[in-house]
Amino acid sequence: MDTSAFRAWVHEAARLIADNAENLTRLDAAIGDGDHGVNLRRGFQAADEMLDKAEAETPGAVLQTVGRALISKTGGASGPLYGTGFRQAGKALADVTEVDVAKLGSALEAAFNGIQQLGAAHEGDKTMLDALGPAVTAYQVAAEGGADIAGATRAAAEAAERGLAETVPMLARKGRASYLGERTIGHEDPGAASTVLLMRALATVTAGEAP
Amino acid sequence: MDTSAFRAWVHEAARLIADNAENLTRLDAAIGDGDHGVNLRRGFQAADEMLDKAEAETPGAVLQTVGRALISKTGGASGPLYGTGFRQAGKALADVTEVDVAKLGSALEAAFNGIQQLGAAHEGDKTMLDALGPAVTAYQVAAEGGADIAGATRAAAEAAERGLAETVPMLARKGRASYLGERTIGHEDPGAASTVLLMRALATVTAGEAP
Amino acid sequence: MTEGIGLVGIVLISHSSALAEGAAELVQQISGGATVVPAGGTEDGGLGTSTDKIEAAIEDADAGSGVVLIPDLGSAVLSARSVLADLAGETTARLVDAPFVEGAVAAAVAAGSGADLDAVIAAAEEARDAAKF
Amino acid sequence: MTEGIGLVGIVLISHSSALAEGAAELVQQISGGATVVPAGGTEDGGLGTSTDKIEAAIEDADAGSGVVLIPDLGSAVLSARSVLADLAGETTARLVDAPFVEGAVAAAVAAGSGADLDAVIAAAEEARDAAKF
Ligand SMILES: Nc1ncnc2c1ncn2[C@@H]1O[C@H](COP(=O)(O)OP(=O)(O)O)[C@@H](O)[C@H]1O
Ligand SMILES: Nc1ncnc2c1ncn2[C@@H]1O[C@H](COP(=O)(O)OP(=O)(O)O)[C@@H](O)[C@H]1O
Ligand SMILES: [Mg+2]
Ligand SMILES: [Mg+2]
Ligand SMILES: [Mg+2]
Ligand SMILES: [Mg+2]
Repeated sequence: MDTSAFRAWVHEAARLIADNAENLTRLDAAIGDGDHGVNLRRGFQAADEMLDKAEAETPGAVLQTVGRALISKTGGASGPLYGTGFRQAGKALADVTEVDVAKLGSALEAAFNGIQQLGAAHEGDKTMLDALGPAVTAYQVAAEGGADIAGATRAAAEAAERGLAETVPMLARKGRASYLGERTIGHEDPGAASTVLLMRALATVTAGEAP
Repeated sequence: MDTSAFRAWVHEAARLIADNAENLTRLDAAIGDGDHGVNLRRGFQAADEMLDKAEAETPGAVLQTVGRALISKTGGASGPLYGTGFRQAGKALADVTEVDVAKLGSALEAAFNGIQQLGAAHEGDKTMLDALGPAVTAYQVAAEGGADIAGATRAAAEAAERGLAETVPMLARKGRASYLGERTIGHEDPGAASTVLLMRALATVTAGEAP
Repeated sequence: MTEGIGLVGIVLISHSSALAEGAAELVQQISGGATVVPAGGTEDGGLGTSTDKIEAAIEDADAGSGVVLIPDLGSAVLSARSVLADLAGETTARLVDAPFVEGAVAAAVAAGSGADLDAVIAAAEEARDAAKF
Repeated sequence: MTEGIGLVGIVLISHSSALAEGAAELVQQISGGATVVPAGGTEDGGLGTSTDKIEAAIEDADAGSGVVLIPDLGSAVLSARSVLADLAGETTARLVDAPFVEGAVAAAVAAGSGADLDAVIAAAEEARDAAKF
């Protein structure tokens, strides 16, 4: 994946999130404060616009720019969380100009660790980590099994989707949803749902299917 | 003291407080939030105006009207406190139309108890009670010694003044001043200063000196 | 009042109208339909409390299942108590010793889930001990 | 900044601009000259937090003796941490786990009396345990 592929990922992610913003907001209305779609649409739109203007000549620089935009423009907890994820992923890529399957795996892992550290959530707490964790694992299993980037990201997207489904019976222990306690059981976590979109955008782009 | 004498007391108190509002505010700026003069001027002006319009045909009704006005219009802690004091004093007077020296003493005592109960302060906590407590005691000592209302209220006003002076070395333990802890030492308590004005107004009116 | 029927209502008593209104706005987002009413500032909009505003807010917040009053500073407690003394017997409103914003959030969530007055009060009081991080 | 020189500054981070501004207004009354800066709402004035506002507020509140940040809800903590991570080393700002309004009052009083950063933080934290009545 080169710099323009990463730009394409962000663009596709922004498009998917805008298209699904209503659903994300609906999920957040059930167990949070009903703004996740609005927040992320604003954040990714800002990221996409900032990228249009920014130099960002390496994959790492692209991800760091996106991270900064998400942190400063999103407005909800998901902003600093995803923003930190993108920044840590960007850092992990350093100055590499062509990202291979192993390098992308280490970037995804850095994103997971960054989010985990900032938010202090654990898998099972009904957060975005419950989609991202399985996605990173599936990516690595696929990569170790010899998959190319397209195959590994497809595996990641599918695992994120399964992870999202597994958030339904969970009780939220982090973020605003945790205030609602038992009332969060029976609903998908909005952040896990948006993680699915990000992983799906990545798989689409690496499969060469982005519009 | 008849109904019109009580009306005259309130009027004189409103005048004295308006004249001294700046000083009360200055005292409150040193150890509180700098609004005691503004608060009480607003409260007593409202009380005075409400009395002009109200029936209030007994001394007790006058004091209850004043209490309601102070509670609803003052805006600071002193409003509910003085307001409760006036209301309890009014209740103590029941339907009496001519208040004698003993009855006025029981009304002052009821005011003290009402304020004490609402605010849960004790003498020595650097509040209005440190002026009102000595005033009530001095009034009763004078009354038991045979003083008339004029004499007993003069004694009360003088004792309030001494009580005010004694608040200077005290450390505030109630109200907003208590946030400042040690920094309140060395200043007069604003509420004790306004209690002096109320007692002085009472003494002026009972001496037949009100303008 | 069609919303909040059967739910405990919440009144936020502050010395600042902006503070009360901002807190109510924030809390309403997660109150699941429970009514949250701000009672902030003096009648002329200055810093202080107004017993008339508090009384009106209690009426607005009352949906038949009781009302909790959360005061910001100590002197709001005195104003609230004066109001309660006046309403004695005619109200189910109860004053709670809880952190203003955090207590309001916890009370609103509890009220929104249909908790009764005692449970809402307990939720507000427990907010004192909840860590933010 | 002529006021507040040598005093610890205070930043109030809220999801609502009205809440942050109302709290700052209230607290400024008793802050004895210490600077209290609100950082509330998103950039377009909605409910949420803005790291740009937080960063600007830290700068405004910094009078050379450190800054305490008081967040309203958990997600304000995440925004604040992101800002601090960015400023790493270049700031003396510290995030405090304290009740929003009560912690701000206690911190402001301590800051106004010339207390140092650690003492202001301790004052804010202790506000959690103070009874209102
Ligand atoms: N501490 C945390 N760690 C990981 N993810 C979190 C944490 N707190 C919240 N989230 C995620 O953020 C999502 C909510 O994001 P959003 O609605 O944009 O923010 P807010 O809760 O501030 O309104 C949740 O669904 C959850 O997945
Ligand atoms: N709990 C209390 N009991 C008795 N008097 C009190 C109490 N709290 C405050 N006061 C009195 O009220 C005065 C301050 O009144 P004011 O400035 O009008 O109210 P606020 O403190 O709300 O601004 C203090 O000087 C003190 O005498
Ligand atoms: Mg949300
Ligand atoms: Mg939100
Ligand atoms: Mg005052
Ligand atoms: Mg005041």
